Amino acid sequence: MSTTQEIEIRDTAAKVAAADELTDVKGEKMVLNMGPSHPATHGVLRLRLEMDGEIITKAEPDVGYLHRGDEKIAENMTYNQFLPYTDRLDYLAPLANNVHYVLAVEKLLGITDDLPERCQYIRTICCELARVSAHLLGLGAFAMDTGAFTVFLHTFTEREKIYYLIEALTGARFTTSYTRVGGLSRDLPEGWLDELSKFLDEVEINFDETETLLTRNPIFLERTQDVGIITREEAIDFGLSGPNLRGSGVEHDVRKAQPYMIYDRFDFDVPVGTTGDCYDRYAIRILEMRESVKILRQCIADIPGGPINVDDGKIVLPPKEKVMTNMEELIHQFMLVTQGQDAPVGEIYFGAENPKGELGFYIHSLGGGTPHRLKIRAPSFVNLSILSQLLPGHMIADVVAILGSLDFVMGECDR
Amino acid sequence: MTDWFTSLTPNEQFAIFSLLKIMIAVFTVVLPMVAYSVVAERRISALIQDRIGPNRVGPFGLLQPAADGLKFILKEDFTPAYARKVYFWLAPAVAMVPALLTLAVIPFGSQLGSQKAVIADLNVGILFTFGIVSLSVYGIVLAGYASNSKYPFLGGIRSSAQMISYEIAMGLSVVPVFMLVGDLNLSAVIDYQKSGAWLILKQPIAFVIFLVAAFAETNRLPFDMPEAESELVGGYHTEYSSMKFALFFLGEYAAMIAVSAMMVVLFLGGWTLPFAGLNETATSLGMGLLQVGIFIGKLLLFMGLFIWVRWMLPRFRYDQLMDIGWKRFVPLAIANIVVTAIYLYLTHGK
Amino acid sequence: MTGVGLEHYLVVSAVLFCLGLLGVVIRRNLIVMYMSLELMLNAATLALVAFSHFQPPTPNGSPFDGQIMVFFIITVAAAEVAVGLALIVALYRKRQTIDVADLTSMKL
Amino acid sequence: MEILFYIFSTLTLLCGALVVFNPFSRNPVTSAMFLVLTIICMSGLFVLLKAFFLAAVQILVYAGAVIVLFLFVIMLLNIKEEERQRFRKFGTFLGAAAVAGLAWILVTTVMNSRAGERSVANNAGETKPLGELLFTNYVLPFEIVSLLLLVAMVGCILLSKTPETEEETE
Amino acid sequence: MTQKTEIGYNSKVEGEVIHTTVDAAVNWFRKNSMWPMPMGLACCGIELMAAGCSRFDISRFGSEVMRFSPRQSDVMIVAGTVTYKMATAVKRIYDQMVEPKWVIAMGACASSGGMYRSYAVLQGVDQILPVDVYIAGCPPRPEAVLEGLMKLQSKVAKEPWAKQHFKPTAQ
Repeated sequence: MSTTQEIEIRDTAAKVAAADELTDVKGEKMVLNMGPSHPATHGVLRLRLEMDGEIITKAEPDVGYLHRGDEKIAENMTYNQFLPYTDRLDYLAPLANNVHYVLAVEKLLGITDDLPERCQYIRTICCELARVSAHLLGLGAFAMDTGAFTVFLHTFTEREKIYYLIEALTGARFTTSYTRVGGLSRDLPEGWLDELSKFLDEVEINFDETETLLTRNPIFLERTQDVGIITREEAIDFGLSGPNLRGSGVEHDVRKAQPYMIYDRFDFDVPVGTTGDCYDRYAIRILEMRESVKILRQCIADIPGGPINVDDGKIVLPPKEKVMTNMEELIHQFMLVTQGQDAPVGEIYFGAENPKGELGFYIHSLGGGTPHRLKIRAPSFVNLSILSQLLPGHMIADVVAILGSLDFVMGECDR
Repeated sequence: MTDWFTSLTPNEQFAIFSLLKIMIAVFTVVLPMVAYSVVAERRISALIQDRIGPNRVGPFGLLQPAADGLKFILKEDFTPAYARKVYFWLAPAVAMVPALLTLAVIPFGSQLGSQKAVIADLNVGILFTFGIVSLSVYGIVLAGYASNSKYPFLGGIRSSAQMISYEIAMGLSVVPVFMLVGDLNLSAVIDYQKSGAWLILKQPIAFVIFLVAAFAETNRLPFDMPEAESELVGGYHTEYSSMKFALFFLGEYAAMIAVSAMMVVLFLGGWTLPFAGLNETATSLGMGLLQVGIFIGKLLLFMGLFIWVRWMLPRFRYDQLMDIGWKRFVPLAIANIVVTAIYLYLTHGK
Repeated sequence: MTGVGLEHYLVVSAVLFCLGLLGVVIRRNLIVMYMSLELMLNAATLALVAFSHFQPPTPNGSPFDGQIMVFFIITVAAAEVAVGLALIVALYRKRQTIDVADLTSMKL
Repeated sequence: MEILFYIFSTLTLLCGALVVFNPFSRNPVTSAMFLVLTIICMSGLFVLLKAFFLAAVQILVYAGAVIVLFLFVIMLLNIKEEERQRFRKFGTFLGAAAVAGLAWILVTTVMNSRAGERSVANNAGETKPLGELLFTNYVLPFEIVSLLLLVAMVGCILLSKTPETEEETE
Repeated sequence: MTQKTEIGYNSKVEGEVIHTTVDAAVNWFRKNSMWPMPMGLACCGIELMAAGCSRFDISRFGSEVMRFSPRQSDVMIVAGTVTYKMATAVKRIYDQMVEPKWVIAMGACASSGGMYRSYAVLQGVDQILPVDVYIAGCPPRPEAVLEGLMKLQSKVAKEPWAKQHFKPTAQ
């Protein structure tokens, strides 16, 4: 006679729930796992919240769900080869990442001052356009988190126009890989600047409309004002940067503090908040976009003609016709493609104002075409570090608002 | 058959008639309306957001609800292993039924043939409605409890507090209406408004409070705490799938229809349209149907408002919602009652 | 079958009352005991409504006296439930249990 | 109408019994749900007794608020089901016997009192006179009850406040 | 040489006809009501959003109802790089979805690991999930997402549902 044994097979989720129960705090507290797939976490952030009712008593962010090993990959690539990976860092503003990465490499190569004027202007346009595009999405997602879904689609419509411009400029909607060490992959297409200025007129209307939907909306104000206050000291202590830092009243913008490229030539303000709450961070983004539009207008007015690449065959690929005819250019082409730019031994850090904050590249070179170590200082990662300090005491609905207002991108956070 | 029927007491005949009317009304009018309000929601939201909306399924996307509904029926009916099964199955039904029952006392027209155009003409109609509406909280609370999962649990807790709170504001807001009318029967309320003195003009504060409370009772934005998508994923129905989820989904729209109908009756004069001369009890069938049409037209107005607001506003936070309910609307409603009482005392008092 | 009269309602009320009492006596979960208490209150309201309905007209009483009593009972019951549940919650916070067998000491 | 009485009263008693002892579940939520059903059936009985207003109030207050409060507390405390083993056999038996005795006394008293013979069914069911009575003859109790509600409310708030400084004061 | 012709009632053929009709109906409902579960993991997530937004408007296909609860969605769109750390979560969410369910692997990373040949990245989500449609691109354009959805629709339209559920007993 055989005996049958019943084996209980439970749902994996139930098992995990049972495991979670063990870590549950005794009594009235409850542990809530937010993410990694949750509508408010903008990708794959995971928050482990300990709650007393709806109030959070402890928050532990858990990052790394999108850790792709970018920094390690960089060690095996020439400087130009790594460029596409920078697209996918802050994937809301690929153009700005491109520019800042090549600026870092150029600093390593020591050719920062050789860059032609036109190149600098186009790069500035790229950065500011990327800032507008990133802030538009940031605002939309923030609004969506507080429940105003339509604002998101509204801002995304403007983003589509930027995509159109970017596509005309770079050939890709999204992952641009536009810049090259020592220059750009191509010049502006014809008539592009006119379209840009047309877009600038339209986008300002959109800002106004977005503001009518949100800025004085009493519900939005209730949700964001005096919520998630980061004091000036906290912001500095945690090393925040970008709009999140300026929302707390610290007037620090890398574009002003350590002007790079040609930012010292433009007339623009750095908006600064007063209380450091979610609303201030929102308002700063809106104002910053308006400032970006201002810079873009100045760029369009001042942009000179001329070459877009450094005149150095060891840095930039020579034109094709010369490669086919000249020996020297052929060798340069060969060396650049196989070996990459020959960087000097040394280490540099270059930080620049990305839409999310200070994006820094630390490159340690032992010479040769590849970096020995490339470290990315991702603003989102640093900005998120404040969460465990900021969230306790807030309600679960505030978590959503705070996450939205911090406007992080897991791509660069986890790298 | 007829012998058996005539042998029954009038009360029993009334009960059987009512049940029959409820079934007819639910299956031929309410359910299609519910289904198409979902389409309306999707199309109107698309309009607001500069999109097109569902247009591939059938002409103008009109078959979209059929596709969605039948897909849900054919989907696997899944119950999580750790759910409390009986309540898990019970909750969707409990969520759907109260909204449909509410419609039983709503007079949607004056006279259709020889029948009064109301399913059950109770003389405490409004109290019945509130009683039934107050039961609708069970669907959500049970769903939150039965899912045995944290997000639904939070949704359940939120909704039980929210709905009880706003019921009070809602109940208090209609008291002045009945003080003016002097009767709890909903048909009497309409009779009172026949002359064109719609109560929205006489009691605007009551109307506003009722409207806001209606948003809260139906869990629509800006008060959709229990299911707040960006916070609680799906709230109380996170763990629900297939037809059970569809029942919650449709229950929300049925509840919207129910409160819209109540608002039409209480504040917009029901089926009357005084400035077009349509304020007398219908004598012919065509007239009766026209009045039903007017009623539905007014109802759709409110449905449109519900949908429009949902896509325009952000959502409140849980504690703000309770603050508004208890600290603003309840005192305001009480003040409104007092003012109305003083007014009545001065004008009609002895 | 004779017509349904007062005593029918009273019997139902009495049985319901005893059911509630039974619950208070045999259950040990404070909340369920509380619900049983509600049953007892409801039994009383049923009896009162029945009395009110079957009351013969008298010169110094109105047919609504019973109903008014019930009205007050419902109000008091609501107040009682609110306070009682608040007490239970406070108790649970202190002791982590609501089993009457575990709640044996007078001091919290 | 008689059949309705029997249906409602049977259901009331059945659901009431299931509140108290449910052979299938010791879950307090089950008790609460059967209490809702009991209340609804009882309001059916109220309708038969022509107390329409009370029937509606019964559902509104009990089913709509009081029992939701019960559920709220049950969910908040996350009460596990009672353990069956700890059911005191002897105590239960004794209690049941005592209650059965009481029931016997009550029912026989009701039956012997012949209350039904002297009673006349009146059909007063209107809400208006009820309200008038409430605000004329019974205005003092009415006010006292409202005061009671206020006191209860204050008490609840006081009780459910988190005792932050209690540790020090004790 | 004789040709076999079957005359008269052929239960097999009849059954097929009924099955095909039922299949057609069932598949029509299903393909027209694809509610996505957006697994927006990385860059592709943004283009997935773009597909839902005004310019591309996935709602025309009735698929704008993005349900974040896996229990209520029909098609999981894995948009972005699936790392090993995330893979367990993706798999678990897929397991939580109810039948019938489909998977679209959106973009190079989800399809094959893409440009991330590194220690942290799962080389294609098809290692853990049965993928129905792969969308090429890094990230794919929203049009490509729509095309992927249409591809999936035409795939669903051919699924033999009735045959699986009502097997003819008499042959």
